[in-house]
Amino acid sequence: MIDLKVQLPGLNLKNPIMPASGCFGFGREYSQFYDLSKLGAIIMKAATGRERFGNPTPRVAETSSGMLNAIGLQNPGVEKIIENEVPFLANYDTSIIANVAGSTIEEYELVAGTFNATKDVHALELNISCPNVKEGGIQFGTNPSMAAKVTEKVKKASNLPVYVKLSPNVSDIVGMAKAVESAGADGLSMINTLTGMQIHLPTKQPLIANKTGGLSGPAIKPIAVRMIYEVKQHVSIPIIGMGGITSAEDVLEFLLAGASAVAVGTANFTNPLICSEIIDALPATLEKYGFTSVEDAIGKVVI
Amino acid sequence: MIDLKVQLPGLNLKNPIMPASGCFGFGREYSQFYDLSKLGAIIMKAATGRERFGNPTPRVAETSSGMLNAIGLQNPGVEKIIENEVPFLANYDTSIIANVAGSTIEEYELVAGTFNATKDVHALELNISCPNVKEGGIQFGTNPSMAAKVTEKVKKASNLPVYVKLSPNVSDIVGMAKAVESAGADGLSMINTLTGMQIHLPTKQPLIANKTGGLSGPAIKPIAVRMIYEVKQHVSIPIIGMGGITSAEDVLEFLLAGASAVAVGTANFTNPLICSEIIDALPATLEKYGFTSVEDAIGKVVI
Amino acid sequence: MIKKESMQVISSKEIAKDTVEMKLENSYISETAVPGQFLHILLEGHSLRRPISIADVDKEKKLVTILFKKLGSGTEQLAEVNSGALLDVLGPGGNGFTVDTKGKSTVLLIGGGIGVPPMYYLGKTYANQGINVISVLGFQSKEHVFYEEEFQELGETFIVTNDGSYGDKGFVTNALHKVGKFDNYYSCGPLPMLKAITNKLQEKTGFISLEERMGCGVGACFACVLPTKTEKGYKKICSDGPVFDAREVVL
Amino acid sequence: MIKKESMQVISSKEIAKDTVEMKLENSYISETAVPGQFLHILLEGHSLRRPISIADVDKEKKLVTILFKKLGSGTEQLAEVNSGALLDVLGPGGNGFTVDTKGKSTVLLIGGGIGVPPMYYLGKTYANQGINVISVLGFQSKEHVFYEEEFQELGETFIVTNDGSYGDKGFVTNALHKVGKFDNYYSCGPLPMLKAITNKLQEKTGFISLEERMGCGVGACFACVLPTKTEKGYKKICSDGPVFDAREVVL
Ligand SMILES: Cc1cc2nc3c(=O)[nH]c(=O)nc-3n(C[C@H](O)[C@H](O)[C@H](O)COP(=O)(O)OP(=O)(O)OC[C@H]3O[C@@H](n4cnc5c(N)ncnc54)[C@H](O)[C@@H]3O)c2cc1C
Ligand SMILES: Cc1cc2nc3c(=O)[nH]c(=O)nc-3n(C[C@H](O)[C@H](O)[C@H](O)COP(=O)(O)OP(=O)(O)OC[C@H]3O[C@@H](n4cnc5c(N)ncnc54)[C@H](O)[C@@H]3O)c2cc1C
Ligand SMILES: Cc1cc2nc3c(=O)[nH]c(=O)nc-3n(C[C@H](O)[C@H](O)[C@H](O)COP(=O)(O)O)c2cc1C
Ligand SMILES: Cc1cc2nc3c(=O)[nH]c(=O)nc-3n(C[C@H](O)[C@H](O)[C@H](O)COP(=O)(O)O)c2cc1C
Ligand code: FES
Ligand code: FES
Repeated sequence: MIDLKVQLPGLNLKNPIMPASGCFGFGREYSQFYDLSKLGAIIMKAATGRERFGNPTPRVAETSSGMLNAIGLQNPGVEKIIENEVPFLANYDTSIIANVAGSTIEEYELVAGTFNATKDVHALELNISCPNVKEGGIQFGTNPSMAAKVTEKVKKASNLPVYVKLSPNVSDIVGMAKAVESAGADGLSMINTLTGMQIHLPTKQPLIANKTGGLSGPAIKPIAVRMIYEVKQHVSIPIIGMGGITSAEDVLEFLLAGASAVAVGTANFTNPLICSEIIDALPATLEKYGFTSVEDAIGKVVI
Repeated sequence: MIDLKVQLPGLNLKNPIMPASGCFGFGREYSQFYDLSKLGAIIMKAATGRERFGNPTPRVAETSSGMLNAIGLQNPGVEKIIENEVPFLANYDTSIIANVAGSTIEEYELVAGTFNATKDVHALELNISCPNVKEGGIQFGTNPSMAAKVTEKVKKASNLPVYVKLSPNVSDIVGMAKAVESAGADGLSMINTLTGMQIHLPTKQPLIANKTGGLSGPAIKPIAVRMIYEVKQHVSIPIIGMGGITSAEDVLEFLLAGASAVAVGTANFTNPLICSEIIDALPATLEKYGFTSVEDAIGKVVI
Repeated sequence: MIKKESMQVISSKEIAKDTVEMKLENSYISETAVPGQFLHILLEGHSLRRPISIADVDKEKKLVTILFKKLGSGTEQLAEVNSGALLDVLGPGGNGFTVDTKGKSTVLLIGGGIGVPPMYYLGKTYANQGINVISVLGFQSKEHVFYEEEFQELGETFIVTNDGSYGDKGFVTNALHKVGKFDNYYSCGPLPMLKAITNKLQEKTGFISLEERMGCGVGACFACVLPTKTEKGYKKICSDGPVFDAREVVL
Repeated sequence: MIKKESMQVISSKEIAKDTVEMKLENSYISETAVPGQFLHILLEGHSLRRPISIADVDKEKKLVTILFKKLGSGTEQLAEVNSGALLDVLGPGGNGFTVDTKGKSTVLLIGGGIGVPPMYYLGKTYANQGINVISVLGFQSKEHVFYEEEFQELGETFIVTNDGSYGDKGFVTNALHKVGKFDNYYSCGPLPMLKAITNKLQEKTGFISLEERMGCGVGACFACVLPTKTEKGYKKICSDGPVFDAREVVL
């Protein structure tokens, strides 16, 4: 029997697979395709202090082995999410992670504090790395002292474990990771998207109305694996890995690199059943490569 | 008649297409496939002060829509290149750009100065961004003041125009570009590869013996286009664009984003005739989208 | 309910310039699809699926017809798929047109270019229920015209082409004066056409089908939103639409 | 000279476990290829080509035979390519074995697993020129064995399998004592096997064919270098090799 369980701060996961924030809404739509209780956890779409309408459309574009998006954090606001979305997800036997976003430190504190009051949310993912918000999100994500500061404030505003989501658009990912670890982060979540652009030749305009968008999908997988590997050598808090995962083999690659659990994003669009299929395939994949449990494989890359 | 000519510092290009450094050796092998005189220019494989043997093998791996490489700047050294390789390329009616690499500022100066003495080299591409050299190359490429310093020194060591090749592994590409522009760079060349890693499940080892390698190919194209666009808004020196180009449409996308010429790297491995085929296709592609010349299209993205 | 289904390609042929008619077999989708819904089609090597409207359904033969224009890498690849092959499809997607015959005697269909296909299944459904169907169809030029006879079987049909190479010259709006009395109108086509129509037919009850670049196609990613005049402020084209009351949305 | 050629797949069949024999038609490559050279094959959706040795050539029918093992995404995709399809190939690649009969009466071929294919074309070429050919072929197990009869037609052939399920049990080195006198030896197979052989046959003149992950496949990218005992210090497997004098390279 292959043991898929993973124990992380605040999260008692039956398996290491969860849909990534923004790629699964609040779960409703995908509940048509399979039983969400199968998932290790669900990371909800970003929540901000108030409702946000996001960027103009088009908001997505296809790239070679990936896609660009600039949704712009559209969401109904933290209170509506707690009122309408969390109760729906609480019906399922899975952990709920709230993705916390904002334009100011105060907004991050507000959102984190509001989630703190609900018993059904098990952890926070601190989204300091969304490249599509202009007011300041980007600065939190590429500046280690800003990142540390928002982490510290959010830790004070909430009792929930905090996983800080790192941006790959930086010169020194290890420096970012160490800064938020020192500031009290309980874990890391990485990577968010890389900023990209695509120009539509017939109109000569950027394909994304916001001009630039975040690149995700298999194209960025080698960057994610490298960053997780590097960070793992320098921090002791656990990592939720993501970036281009589409198969159980990919999950094992992320575990070997140092992730303790993984999130699947873009692949949900290609195949709405992907998380369920990966969970089914994972035991045989672990076994094939000589592992008896997920915990067994974490960080086991051979150098 | 569509005009493909581009005039850049030191380079009188009959068309904007050149093979990228490291992806075309010193031209000999590809001269079996087509007449190199067809090319706008040729960027030679990196040259260092002395011969280098590079990294252990395997040095390359395939990724989704891309590849990783960690050649480690293997080359016969600047003197042997001038002795054996430049004369061969000088037989062709095309511009020759030397890619200058090193581990110390002194080595960069030495290499640049040595190329200066040969009449057949038309410009230098300053490779401050190779992620596969451990001794210091990476620091030049991600630190604006180091980048400025090496640019300044190389400008003094040589009379040739200097195109500084930027690394995409940075938080602030515009800051890097401005720093080297102020230091006297005649142009920019961007982007080099993004650092990535891939783990081979059967052996649990990194697929690249050097652990990490540089990611290139169509996977990184949106990142290249975004960086060129951003830099173009802030500098006035011309940009040689590269990163995932495989077609004349891609070339036009780079021109619109702000590149004045482009280099084709990884695609040479997929199709050794690619540069020649792109040059053939370019006039019709420009015409299709309403341009009468290459110069016409540069920076013409509609925002 | 939308499901992930495997659909077998039964036939595929180019019926007008760059325009392909494809028949796909699948019992679930043929049984449940209503006019205006779409298929979200996966093409190998592509990370995003392609939304294509359902143009007709033959419930008996379990066939779904789609009509698409070769515009880019995805639709060109779809055009190469041979009979016998299986397509990975999410469907039926979105909310289609409400077919409501109460108090109606005549409906007007207005289709432009590749917006014509969803009009056909809708028209056929109305015609089968004894409602008069009038169609105004616009194409770029003669070589792009398709399904003229099929629409004529449903009722009076006016063709316009932008260059006048077939039917009347101009836009569908130029032909609206030829149309007699009708109850509701239904339209699908390029945005400028929809704007012109909803403007011209402001007094009428109308339903329009909209397009936007999609990520998930199921309502989860917020890629395909559209501003609305309602309190909530937006709708998702993939799951709230693609069909909207013309007076509800901001074009 | 290496060229970019289009080769038509004439036949493809699985001849042993996960092992496919494919015949490709092309006049330029069939006319110019020598034993030990390889094809650098493009598979759609892959950025890097796959190097596969030439296992046989029929100059009259303009056919080139390759034999490959399904190991990963590229070879699995190649196994799916149907007869009639065209492959985009660079070839013939690299420098093959020098076939030199002067002063020779017997040559020894040692092939391991998927290193067996290039040995066949070499053995056939020697046999056609009246040289005695002795072959020692190693496979994982019985179900992996292929081309036994073909090699037997060339001369005395010993089969070994790792698990002993066919022929002798063990590695090819275990069978070398059965081989009589020979002049040169030629070998291709996994690195540990080549190390063991070159060690054991130190006194003999031998030529080995090596593998390394490749970028360009034509000598331009420095991906496939190998340390040598010569002054230059390295060789490129794709263009200087894949065949080397066993005493020249550092394994
Ligand atoms: C609800 C709906 C129904 C549609 N019905 C039909 C139909 O019946 N027949 C038909 O020919 N076309 C229809 N379209 C348009 C069709 O989806 C696009 O033509 C197609 O996606 C283009 O894909 P491509 O790869 O060929 O083009 P590319 O330009 O290469 O596509 C790149 C990306 O942009 C997206 N995209 C490009 N154009 C559109 C568009 N107009 N709408 C939405 N996404 C787009 C693609 O899906 C893809 O993700 C419909 C669109 C929607 C939203
Ligand atoms: C000169 C030469 C001749 C060869 N001849 C044969 C032959 O006749 N029959 C045969 O079955 N195999 C042969 N090989 C090995 C064959 O190239 C690999 O098995 C094949 O490339 C694996 O590709 P894949 O996509 O299936 O595997 P993957 O592991 O998915 O490949 C990923 C990448 O690694 C490379 N790679 C993986 N294994 C090898 C390898 N052993 N050598 C070089 N690159 C590798 C691939 O080319 C690709 O770029 C030869 C290799 C070389 C260098
Ligand atoms: C359409 C879309 C929306 C996203 N929205 C969010 C978000 O709201 N918050 C967040 O932290 N990450 C967001 N992301 C990033 C993903 O959670 C994930 O980090 C990234 O896409 C890499 O994983 P992938 O390659 O598997 O998609 C979004 C990604 C996509 C594609
Ligand atoms: C195998 C390989 C070797 C390379 N060697 C060099 C080099 O020596 N010097 C350099 O400046 N860039 C080098 N590069 C980077 C390319 O010149 C180019 O910047 C990068 O690959 C992006 O372009 P592409 O996506 O078209 O390959 C190398 C790239 C590859 C794939
Ligand atoms: S496409 Fe994802 S919400 Fe509509
Ligand atoms: S594969 Fe490029 S030099 Fe050998």
